[in-house]
Amino acid sequence: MATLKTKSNELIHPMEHLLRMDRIPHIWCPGCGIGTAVTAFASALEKSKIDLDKVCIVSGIGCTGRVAGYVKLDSFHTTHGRAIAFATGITLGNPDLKVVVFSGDGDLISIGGNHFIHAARRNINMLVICVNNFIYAMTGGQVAPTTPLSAYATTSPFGCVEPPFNIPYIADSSGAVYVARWTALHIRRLTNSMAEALNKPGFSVIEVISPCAMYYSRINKLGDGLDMMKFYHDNSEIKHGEDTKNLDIGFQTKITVGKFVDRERPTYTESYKKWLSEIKRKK
Amino acid sequence: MNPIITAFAKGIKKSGVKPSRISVPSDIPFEPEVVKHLGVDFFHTIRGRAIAFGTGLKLGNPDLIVVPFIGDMMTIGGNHFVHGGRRNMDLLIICVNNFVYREIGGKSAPIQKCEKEQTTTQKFSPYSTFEKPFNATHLANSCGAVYTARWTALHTDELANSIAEALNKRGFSVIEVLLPGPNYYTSIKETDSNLLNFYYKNSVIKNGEAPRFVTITPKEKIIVGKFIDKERPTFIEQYNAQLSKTLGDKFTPHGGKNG
Amino acid sequence: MKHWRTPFDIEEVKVPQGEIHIIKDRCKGCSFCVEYCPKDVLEMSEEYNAKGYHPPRVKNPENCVNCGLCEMLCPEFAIWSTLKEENED
Amino acid sequence: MKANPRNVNTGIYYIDGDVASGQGALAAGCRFIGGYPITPSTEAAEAFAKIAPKAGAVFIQMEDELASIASVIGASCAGVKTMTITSGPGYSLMMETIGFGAMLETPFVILNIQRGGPSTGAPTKTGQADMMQSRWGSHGDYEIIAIAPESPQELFDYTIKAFNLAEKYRCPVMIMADECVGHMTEKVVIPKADEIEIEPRRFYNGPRDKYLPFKPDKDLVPKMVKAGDGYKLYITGHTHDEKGYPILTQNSKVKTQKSTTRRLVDKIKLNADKIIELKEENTDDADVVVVSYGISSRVAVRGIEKAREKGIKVGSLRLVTVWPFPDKKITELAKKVKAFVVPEINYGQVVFDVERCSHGEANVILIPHGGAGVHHPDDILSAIEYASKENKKIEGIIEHKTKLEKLIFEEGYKLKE
Amino acid sequence: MKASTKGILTGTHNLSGNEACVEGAIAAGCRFLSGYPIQPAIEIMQRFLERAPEVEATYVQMEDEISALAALLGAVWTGKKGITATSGPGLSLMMEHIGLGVMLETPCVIVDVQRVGPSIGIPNSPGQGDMMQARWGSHGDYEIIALSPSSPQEMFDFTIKAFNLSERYRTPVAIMADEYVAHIREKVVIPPAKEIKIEPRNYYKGPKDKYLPFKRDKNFIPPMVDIGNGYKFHVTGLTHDDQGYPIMNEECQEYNVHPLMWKIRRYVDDIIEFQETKTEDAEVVIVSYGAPSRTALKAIKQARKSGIKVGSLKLDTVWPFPEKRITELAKKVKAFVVPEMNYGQIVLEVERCSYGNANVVFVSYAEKEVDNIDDLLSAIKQVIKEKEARKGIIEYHT
Amino acid sequence: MAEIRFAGYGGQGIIRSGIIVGKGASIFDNKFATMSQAFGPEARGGACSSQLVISENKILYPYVTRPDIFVVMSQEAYEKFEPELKEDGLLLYDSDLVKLKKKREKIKLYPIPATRFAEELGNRIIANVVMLGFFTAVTKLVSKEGMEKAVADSVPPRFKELNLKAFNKGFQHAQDGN
Repeated sequence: MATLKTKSNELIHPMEHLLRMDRIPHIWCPGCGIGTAVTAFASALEKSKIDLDKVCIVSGIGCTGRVAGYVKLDSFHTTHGRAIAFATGITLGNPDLKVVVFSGDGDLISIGGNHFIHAARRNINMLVICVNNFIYAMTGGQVAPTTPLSAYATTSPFGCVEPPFNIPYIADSSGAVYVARWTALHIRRLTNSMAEALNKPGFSVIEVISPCAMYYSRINKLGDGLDMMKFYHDNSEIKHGEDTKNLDIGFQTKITVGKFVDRERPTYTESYKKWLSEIKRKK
Repeated sequence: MNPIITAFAKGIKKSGVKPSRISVPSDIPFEPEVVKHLGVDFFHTIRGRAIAFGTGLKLGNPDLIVVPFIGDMMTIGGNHFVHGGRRNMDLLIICVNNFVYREIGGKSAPIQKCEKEQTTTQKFSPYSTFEKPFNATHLANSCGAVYTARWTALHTDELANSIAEALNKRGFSVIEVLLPGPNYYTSIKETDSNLLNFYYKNSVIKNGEAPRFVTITPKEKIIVGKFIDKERPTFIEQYNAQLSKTLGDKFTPHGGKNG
Repeated sequence: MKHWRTPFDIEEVKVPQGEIHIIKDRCKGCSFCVEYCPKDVLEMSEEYNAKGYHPPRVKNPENCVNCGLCEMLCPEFAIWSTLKEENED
Repeated sequence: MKANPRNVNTGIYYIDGDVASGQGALAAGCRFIGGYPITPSTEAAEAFAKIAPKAGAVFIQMEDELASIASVIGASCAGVKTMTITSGPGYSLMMETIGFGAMLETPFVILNIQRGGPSTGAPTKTGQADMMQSRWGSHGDYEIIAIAPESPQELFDYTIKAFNLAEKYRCPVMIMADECVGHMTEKVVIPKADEIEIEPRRFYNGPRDKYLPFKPDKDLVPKMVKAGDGYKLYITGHTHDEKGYPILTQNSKVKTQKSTTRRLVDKIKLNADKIIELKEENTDDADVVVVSYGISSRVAVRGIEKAREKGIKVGSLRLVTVWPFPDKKITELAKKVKAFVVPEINYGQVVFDVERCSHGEANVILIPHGGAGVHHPDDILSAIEYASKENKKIEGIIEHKTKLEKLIFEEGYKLKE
Repeated sequence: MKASTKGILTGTHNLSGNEACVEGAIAAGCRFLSGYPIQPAIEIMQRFLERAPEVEATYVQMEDEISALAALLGAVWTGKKGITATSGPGLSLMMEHIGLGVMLETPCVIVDVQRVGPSIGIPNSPGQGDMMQARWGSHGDYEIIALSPSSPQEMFDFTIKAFNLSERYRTPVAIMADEYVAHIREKVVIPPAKEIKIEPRNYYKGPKDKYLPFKRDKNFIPPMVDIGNGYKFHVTGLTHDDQGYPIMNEECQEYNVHPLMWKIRRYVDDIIEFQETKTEDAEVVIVSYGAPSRTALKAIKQARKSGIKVGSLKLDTVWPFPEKRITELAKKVKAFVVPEMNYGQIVLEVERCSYGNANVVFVSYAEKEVDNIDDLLSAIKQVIKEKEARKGIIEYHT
Repeated sequence: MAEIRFAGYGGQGIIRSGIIVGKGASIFDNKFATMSQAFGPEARGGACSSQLVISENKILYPYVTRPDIFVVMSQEAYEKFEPELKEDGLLLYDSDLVKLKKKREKIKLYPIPATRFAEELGNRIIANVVMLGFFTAVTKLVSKEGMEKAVADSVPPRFKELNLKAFNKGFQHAQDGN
């Protein structure tokens, strides 16, 4: 798939036309999986054959929140937790656009949890890519709503006491039409999922389990990024169509990955249009 | 609201809980006289924050039994709802559902005129007619609630029983109460009180039904009953257990032995 | 090249030959590419790059089959492979 | 009342301001912190999370800032001392609930480690641009108390003071530190528990049926009870009467506005003299007075010293409590001095109040700074020099052009990271 | 640019302030509303939804005010003009995104129908307690434009004006109405479309790859583009350079934030509008905005009858504050009387700008009906007797 | 008064270095020391730094503008911060990780292969402590005893010995080589 382009004899990475190379190197730590998720997203953009002018990407705050700054699309780096709300405005303002929300677990599920469930309920047309690294990494390793029970974090210095969210389950129960989960190691499947979801109307959620080598693994003594990747390699299990209620992630337990939900429901825009025309017809 | 308060009073009596232990943070205003009558402490909080406020109450004084009344159907406070469930915060949520979401069709005007003086919480809602409502039970279950039930406001006895049961239950419990609001069943041209009666008649009790299947749609009967009743350590129990494990003697359990 | 079974078409299918490109100074030394290269093409080098990390280097160039896994896994957009035969032809 | 020894980790530490504040909160008797991570305040929450369980206090990381502040007010109603920790964006989210807390007259403390704004701004860099927000950020009329510390040691000391003021006046108290102070590591001395003075909560102890939750004492502050003590509390964020009952009709509005909303303003305004803490130096014979707060007052000293070396009579007035604003003091000084120099790490906030209170009698010179850094002493020196030379009365704030401004907008400096 | 005729209800109507606001928005070309219902601003959402099918506008009720403003900002970047309506508690929740709107320099209009505060306060009673909040409520430094209408007709006019200002200066504009103005019904004249001036969006016209989202043009305002046209631009709420890339240092903070203030401050004379009545010979000037300015006009008549020379300065634009005019007037008049439905907010600004040259009297309307002129008159009568200049705000207690 | 800047890349313990020296100076040597640091992503991805002011009197201005001493452990940081160094300043650097570019005449150079030493001792994470030992010997700003106490006080007990070993390795290197 890779073709080498040379310009004044410089080596050019095949993804460069999709990235803001003037901002590389990015801020992510060594061994972090977000870069891998971005690579997968870039390949998915190509694979989906979607018009790149009509895709825009919105991020919130946090490590993953910086993704918008590295992808060469119309890109928005918004406030903490409000990426989905901001994206809702974009997709309603111009329904021809495909909006991708690329953000982290803390941003989307903790502070932005309300927007997440409501956008899913409304079935707003957007693709949400949630990179889950089990922790708030940008601020230095605080407990997140995805931190597994008894795992350590700086604000749970004696072990996490709150059970984590099962993101696919909550997405499913709120009404998302496409729900999948992969680890940062399942790059090809992740790419395929992203490409598929890019072409699917409605609220799609893809959870990407990513190693956080700097905080999560360090605080919990899980080694470096590579060790976490190895753990995912050995402990993930692909189960397509699994009931989302069985997808809890514990501390260093098996991780079920796969595509869990793929259904059809009218999107908000469709319903709105239908409603508008109905009112007009009556008048 | 009155039938719900009556059921609440009955529930308190039945549960044997001392009313003075109960605190009610709510985003629906109660009549002050009602509060005196119930014998509970009442906090009329701002929109959507009743559960968060209740979390503080409970952690500030773990002896309290905190019963947030939420009327906003998890709109503005949806986040606190799901996170409360995840933590399994020891709260009993009375979720007053007055059907502010409606399916398309039927009505000529999409929204109800606001002519009477109303407060924000006595909900008028121009919720547009094209949005799908939450299945609150399913959502509550997916985020970890240990007890969920749904009744119409006319199922007074069942509701009171549920409340009594839930008051004695530890963990995040959700009781959804259906109360007539703007016309949901658009084909029925009834006044509010008759509508309540209609809900009652049009409901079917199915205890233990899987939460996924209890969505309320205009075409089918409303499923009511107790859907979930499971055990899971509450936030404070989990907190005490985990910290005793890692800190040992240095740690005094929060709220004493009983949590 | 080891196989867990011998492919029946091993004689007919020509294994592609890839060439690895590395931008050393982008690397942060996570070693994903080295670990997950199915053909054991790469290894970590002793040298430090400008950032102070050890970048990978090509150990067995002839083993590369241009599968592209290193490119996909690299979080830093620092490594990729191209098809070698094309250049030769 | 003295502090509980169980809460005081007496000793000498080399810690940053955030951590010192966490220690201060515990020493002050704080029993509950609801927080949400935000740079640059996180370390305070982390510190508290680490030390709290051993002293029987709870830290909970809520789902967002809206929830943190709501839970803090809830816990305060349950009878414990509480605090939340945040920075600019989180502070903005808390605005609605801060008004709620002011309305309920619940004591609580907010630690705001200010960063570069607006919006996401420069999270890891310093700023002082939330000062006006702390005073005016929520809708409606209310008054708060705000303290601006300048060193980690002060963050410890003034966190305790903040709790004391909150309990005494039953109002939100803001500690308006900034990133520079919060992230600055210095020696912090935590004294023995019996050297720390703690203000206990004003609990009601009269007959139960006579209790009125919003009936004020002489100093305009009402007494509290705990939830769960059988008082059948009725507490609402609506405008309410002394019983706490909501008022929704026009007729009774007039009376209750007077007895509650006006009291929310007056209980601080009329007690201002007791609340305000100032640090004055050499103002007696000064021509120019530097009015500053927080880290600015610390960096200003270098400029002031340089100006003194040049023979300029310059004094300094440091606002330890920024709100309530020391109107009287400024008006008094304005009559004596030629000019005020106000260095702020923003483009003019507290300077407006200095201007207002000087009633045209002294010139007011603002040294603005956008944040992400602190003032250069040379800017302060040159502003003082200008102030001492200018003999004309000039109406309006004189914005002193800083080196940085000249560098960027006049000398065509190219931005680079 | 003239307004498009589509959807403009030219003619004379009897409308409430809230309804007039929606008509103004539609006339100004607004086609997007996101909001969350709150008293007393609900009718704005209602009316907009009713009118939406006709003008093919998009309406969405979000889950809270936070997301309402976030969605609005998003929609504006797709090329729509947008509005949101709220009241005090909602405005408090919007604070963070007002900051984002300022930082992204996104034009939008926020209507705040003020009620009695703080907190829930009294939802259906007028107040003006959010004035300082509008200026200072979000963290960090920024300047904002706020207009304050005093009648349904002004609600209509000012809404159009608000859209024009927001497009011209690329900034959020607040309309600080109050419950009184929002709910009274009065005659509203809607002119024909060709008489309505509309400020078009300042679009970028250069080559696609040269676009810098925050590069200021000769008027100091950066031109915009819409999403989906292949510009592949990046914007962020972090401190950024012209390209929209974050740079976090002192220099960039100065480069980025200082102009956010300048772009308003350098145009204050163009932005600020006020209405003066009989100030030429006045000894006392009533400075007011919103509903109390109606009372002020009544009071002038009464006072003049009893021989006191009273004038009125009604602030159409409250922020930026008309400092110059107040300073000028302060030198001529004996005193300012400031009636407000709060416990003293804009009066602080009046005090500031009068530099001790005129006494400043505050009359709080927080505790009385808006149309009560007695207190205003008695304040005027008392201050006219005042012999010397007094420092600080005077409040006469009756 | 001395202004010091420590710089390197994220994960090298640059900030901890600042804290340890500050602790040594202010708590064990009873001087005044104010440490501030670069936070957030920039502290991880790219060049990160901490700044320390040590003085006999109360420190007012907390930031370093023109450091007297510059301790650097990565190329990127060297290039970013080197120009700030005072004309006659001290430059302490990891000789494996930093390649000097142009030489300024009056600057005194102190190279040490700290990372290599640390790797030899078993963990590259203690490179900063090796550097601190070297720093103590070269600058004599803080007493050796004070620094040793500060190092011991700042690491988990089980790593105390290793860290002190590293510290002495660096200290010794200065004594041997320079």
